[in-house]
Amino acid sequence: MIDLLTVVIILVKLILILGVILTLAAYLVFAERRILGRMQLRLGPNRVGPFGLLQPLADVIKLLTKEDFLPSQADKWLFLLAPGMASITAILAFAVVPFSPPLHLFGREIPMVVCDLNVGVLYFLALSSLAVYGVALGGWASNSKYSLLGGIRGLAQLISYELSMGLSLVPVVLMARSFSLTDIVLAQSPLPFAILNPVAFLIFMISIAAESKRIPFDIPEAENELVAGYHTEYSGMRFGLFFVGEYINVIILSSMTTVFFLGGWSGPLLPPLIWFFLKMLAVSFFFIWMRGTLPRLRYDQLMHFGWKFLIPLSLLNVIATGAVLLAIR
Amino acid sequence: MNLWRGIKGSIQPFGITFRNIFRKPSTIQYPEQKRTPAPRFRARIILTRDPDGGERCVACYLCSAACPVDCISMQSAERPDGRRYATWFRINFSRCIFCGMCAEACPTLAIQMTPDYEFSKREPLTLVYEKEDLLVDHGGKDNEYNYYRHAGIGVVNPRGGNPDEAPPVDIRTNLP
Amino acid sequence: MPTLTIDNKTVTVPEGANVLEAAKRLDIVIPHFCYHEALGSVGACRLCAMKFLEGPAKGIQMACMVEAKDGMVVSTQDEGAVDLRKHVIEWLMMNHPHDCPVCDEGGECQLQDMTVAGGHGIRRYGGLKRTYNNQFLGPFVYHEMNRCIQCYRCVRTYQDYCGGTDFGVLGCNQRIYFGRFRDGPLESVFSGNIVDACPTGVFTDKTFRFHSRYWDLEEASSVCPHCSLGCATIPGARYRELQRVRGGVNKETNGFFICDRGRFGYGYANHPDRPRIPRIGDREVSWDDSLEEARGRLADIAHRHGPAAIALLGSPRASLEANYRLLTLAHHLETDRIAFEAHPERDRTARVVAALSDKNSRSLEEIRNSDFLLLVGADPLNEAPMMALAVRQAVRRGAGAALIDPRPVGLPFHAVHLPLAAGRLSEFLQAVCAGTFENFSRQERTILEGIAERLRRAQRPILIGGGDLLGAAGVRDLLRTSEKLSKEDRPCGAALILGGPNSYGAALLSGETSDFNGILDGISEGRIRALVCLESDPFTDHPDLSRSRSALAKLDLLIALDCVPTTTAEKANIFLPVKAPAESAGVYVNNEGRMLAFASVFDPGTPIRVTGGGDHPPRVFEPGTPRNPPMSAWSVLGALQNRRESLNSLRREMEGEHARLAGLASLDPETDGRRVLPGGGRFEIPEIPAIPTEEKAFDLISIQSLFGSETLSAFSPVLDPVRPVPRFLMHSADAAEIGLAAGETLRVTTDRGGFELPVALSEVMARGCLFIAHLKGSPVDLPFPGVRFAARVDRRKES
Amino acid sequence: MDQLLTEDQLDHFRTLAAEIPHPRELVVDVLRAIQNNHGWVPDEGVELAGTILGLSPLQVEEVATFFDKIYRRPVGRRVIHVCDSICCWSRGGEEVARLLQEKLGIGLGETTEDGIFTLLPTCCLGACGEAPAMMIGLTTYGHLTSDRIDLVLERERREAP
Repeated sequence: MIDLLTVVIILVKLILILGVILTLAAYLVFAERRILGRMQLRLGPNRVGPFGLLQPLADVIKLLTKEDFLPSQADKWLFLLAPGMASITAILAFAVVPFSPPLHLFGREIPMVVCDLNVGVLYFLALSSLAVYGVALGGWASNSKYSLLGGIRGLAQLISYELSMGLSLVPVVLMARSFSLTDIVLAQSPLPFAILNPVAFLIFMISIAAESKRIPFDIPEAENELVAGYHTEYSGMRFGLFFVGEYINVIILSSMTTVFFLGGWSGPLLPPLIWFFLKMLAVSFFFIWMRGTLPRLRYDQLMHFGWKFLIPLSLLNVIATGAVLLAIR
Repeated sequence: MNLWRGIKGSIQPFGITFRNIFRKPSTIQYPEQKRTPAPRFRARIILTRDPDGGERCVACYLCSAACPVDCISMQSAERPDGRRYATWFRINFSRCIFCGMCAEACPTLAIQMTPDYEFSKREPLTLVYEKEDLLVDHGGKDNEYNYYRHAGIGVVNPRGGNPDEAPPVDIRTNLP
Repeated sequence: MPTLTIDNKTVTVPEGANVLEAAKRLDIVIPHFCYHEALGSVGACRLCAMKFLEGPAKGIQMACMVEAKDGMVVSTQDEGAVDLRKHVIEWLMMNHPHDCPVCDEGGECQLQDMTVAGGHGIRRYGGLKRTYNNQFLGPFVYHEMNRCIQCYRCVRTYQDYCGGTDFGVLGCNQRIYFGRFRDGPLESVFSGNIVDACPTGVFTDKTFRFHSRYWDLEEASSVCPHCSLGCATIPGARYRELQRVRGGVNKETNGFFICDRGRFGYGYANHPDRPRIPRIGDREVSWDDSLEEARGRLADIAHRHGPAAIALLGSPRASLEANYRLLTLAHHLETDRIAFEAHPERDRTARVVAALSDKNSRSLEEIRNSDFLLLVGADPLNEAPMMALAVRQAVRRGAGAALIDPRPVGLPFHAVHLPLAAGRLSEFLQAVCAGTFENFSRQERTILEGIAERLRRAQRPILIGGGDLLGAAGVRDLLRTSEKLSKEDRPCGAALILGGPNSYGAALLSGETSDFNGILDGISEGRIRALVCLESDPFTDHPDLSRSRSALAKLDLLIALDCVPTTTAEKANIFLPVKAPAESAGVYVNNEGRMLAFASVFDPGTPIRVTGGGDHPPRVFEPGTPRNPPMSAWSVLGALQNRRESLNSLRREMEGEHARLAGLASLDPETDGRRVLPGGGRFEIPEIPAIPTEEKAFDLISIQSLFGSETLSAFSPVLDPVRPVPRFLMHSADAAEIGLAAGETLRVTTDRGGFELPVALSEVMARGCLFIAHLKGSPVDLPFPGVRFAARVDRRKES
Repeated sequence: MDQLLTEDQLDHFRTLAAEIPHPRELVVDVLRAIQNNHGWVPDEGVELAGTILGLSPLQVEEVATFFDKIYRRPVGRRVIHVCDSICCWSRGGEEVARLLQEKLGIGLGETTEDGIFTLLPTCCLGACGEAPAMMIGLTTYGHLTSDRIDLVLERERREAP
């Protein structure tokens, strides 16, 4: 069944997605710096190019030309591998994201998703679990006490919040009656799940904030305690990969929020693709906004909140959702 | 109540940060826009002279003792007229943190800080300022003070010649 | 042992202690100026006020003037006492010139501390300040009278403690003035102590004037290297330059004070000609090259002429560690030709002392507490000044003192002086032993019997001898006499003045080895081809200079290790620069047999003053000390034996090798030191050829002078103004016989050459003697102290 | 006036100094003797006293500068010590001092131009019962009034050598 055209279309989709995602990640960095600057009554980077728009390029050049430093006592191969793990797992998750309803082009129906797996949700959960390896291995391989502490914290944090994230997705799957993301999007008309099940949405938002290891949950890097946490010993482009991975992660998590709770591409007037991106960018902005607003949690507060509040709450939510669904039928 | 406060405290800041986005940033674009520092601004250090044109510095080592980064060094010596002075005096500005402790410690008002903050160099060694680089020909912020007119050891004025001093005692006087 | 309560803390102090001392024991800081542990209390400064709540004394009292009694309850923080102290400090500051920035005391000034601690910050008195004119007090002490607060410490130090008479307190009322009758150098050789004693900046060290602040100095506990007493000192250095020395505290030796040679004789460490780079011939080389060359040439000589062709010479000026490493170098080279002193008689003397003076050896502290002191052949002010000061303290406490010495000895205390000819000192000691004075003239007998009687009656008598004049045999006689005079309940002690700071230590190591004369003979006969000199100068420190110089010229190889530019250092084929005493750590064994450790004060290297050309430090910055810095003598000698070791491991090794050095490894420079264990050995004194007596010949004796004879201080330019001029000292009756007047030039011939010097006369000295003060580095080749020879005196010459 | 001590006095003090255990006790006596002969004690006098008593000049000077009745600076032939202690002060001592200065035309510590009077303030003369008092030479004058001062000055001026 696989003809040449299908292969070409898949390749084009891959290249497009990769290009768009990477550019988006780079400019998300820039946007974050500008927005944070404005939130703190500063200007932010505005020197490179008009309005500082070439700043991401300058950053890349800087990162590429910096010395790639390998600590003498580090575990060389794991040390080199870890940054890749962090960014690649994030990119792979885009395989299941449905950007818009299938397009009809050249008489063919082209699905706007690389691969519409019928277990898309599980695939996403699996990859997000894999992402923690980058942090843990990077922290361990550096052979530095700060890195190690950062790695351990990252591991603990991600494992804890993965539970509540997964549990908050159970109602979504229950309501959509499918693991396929496309089906989930389709199930959200007319009302998105964020409105139908706000508790699950809230839990999911908190959990992905923790998953992204960003403020207020940036405990693995905690600058004022751990220097730079798991990536203390990294420099140059290897640090860049961790850095980019974080922002790709933000994008994928925003996309997933869009897909699971905000109704995906659906929306009035504008084309579905635009709606999707608008929603995704809005969630990304929320991430930046949160960083500009909230202080970092303490490690014990984080654990306490995750295990003693969030997980029981999401379990309750699962039961409640199930009960309601049962009642409706 | 606590819960409510927690929720409120978590939500309210979002409003504040969001409002800030639309306010005017307070950034000054430095090389194009410049600020006039206040006269007491703490930047490049100078060694001033007293109103009579003499070096104020008596090389008492108090500035080097007060300096938290140990960037001041000197060697004191005596002039034929009994004046204590620095044969060499060196400030390593590549170390200096411009904290102003030296100026604070200076008992003769010799070492003072100026608002001249633009003197970065590419070569760190050129930031080691010697006495000839530091010594200026004015009194800095206080033009009136002359330490030796207050210290009663007879350097500028003869012994007992300062305004608050009695003439030297004659120990063999007949007066009781 | 009264027990009292101060600030709710209880303390028990010895009987007779005052309340201030009790508070000090509790680490309660009470301001005081006039009280000094060595000087006692006079209650003059009114600053140590405390409130006495319970007990025999009541109300606010001066703590230093109240004897501690049982049941006293004292408050130092009482409002009234604090207020009184605050006012007193304000009064004291009323006439102060406020010149701390240009005052050398600034930073270590008690007045500053007390003013700040007392909370007096703002001057309220608006009247005129009293001022004084200063005096010129010589090259050592700078006078700035305006800073005075009339605590009288200087006078109590200078007049009462040190016995100086030319400095005191003048005037009365508001005009109290501390100074001299006229401008002029302070005459006492303890004058520097007023610098330490003065709590403010009236007296400051002129040699240190405007050099540094004390907080910039590197300081450490050290031991004075200038004589055999081992006084504690605290040298201070900055910018790789030794800048001052102040007195340290060692209760067993110097107490609190030191003499001016110890204080101002530090210039050798900064001597402009000090060799700091290893040399082969005249070529400056690296450490590795020089050590390689030394090892190679020693091996070569051992290979060609046998190991016995190598001789080694240690030094009483070098540390115990260095001398020990020299000894092991001898073992390493398989030679037994080693001596530890270039002067054979001093060598023998030290060995007698080290072997015989165990249980009757007395420390300076014991001398201070003695009740009768007999000085024989000792001129302490010139040979070991602190000995004189210790005796003075005993005399102040009521002890008697007598002096048997041919010289006109000046002393800072009253003593009966009998000028007995140098040759009769031993005779006198034997007579004291026997108790009969039949061989003495009637006049002498009266005095001597009086001395013997006092000696018998005294409870803690001590015999003090000068090694140079007594010689080995005389010292042995003195030790035997002290043993003989000792009774079970009343031991008679002995203290001897030796040649160098480590004479005792060097003698401990030397065992049964021969003296340096044997080595010189070997060199002259061609049996010995190489000599390793450790901090010794056989070219100028041998009694027979022509003999030593002609012999040493025959050497194939002369290796010298030193820190000063001596003649030997100049002539050495291989010269290895070593650290000066203040730069290295080590141990000296003083005249009493007390091991005294000293710590390294600073790292050697060319001072900034030199590398920067004087008025400007260099603008090049590089890690490390400029030029190859000198190494410790022991580590250089270790390197010659291919050893790399730490000072501690070396000391442990020495402890294992020499039973008498027990406790060496745990010796701390901060403590009072530790006596070496008794040896119980005997030392046979070889027969010393008697000096041929000639009719009409004078007994010419070379003696020490305080600022001229000792090697290290001879290289201290600061002392140049006070060095004596070379001259003969002669009895005025002898001079009258040959028709000579004071100041005229006398020509003297001996079998070791002639001297032509002006003559000074005295009436309180032995007849038939001629004394000549040794002056190191003088153009005249004056013989080394302790040398005696027959001198034929020519008729007087034109002056 | 030129000779500090006569030969007799020299002999006397030398013998005395040799006899007693602490010749330092004699410092004041020797200085007084010098002062009687010379009017005041010059530096040479201090040195002479030191030589006689076996002391350093400084040790003599310590005593000489301490006592205000030993003059280390030239004085007139008659030295007026006017009491400024409390009893005399309460009975008009200040006024007496002022009158003396006025009448002699000199300040405290100064000597009249004719070299007769030197006016010095002094602490208690032990004549509190006759306050206000002054002393000239070894004579104490009490109950001073302006007229009495004139009288005393006139007599002293006449008798001054």
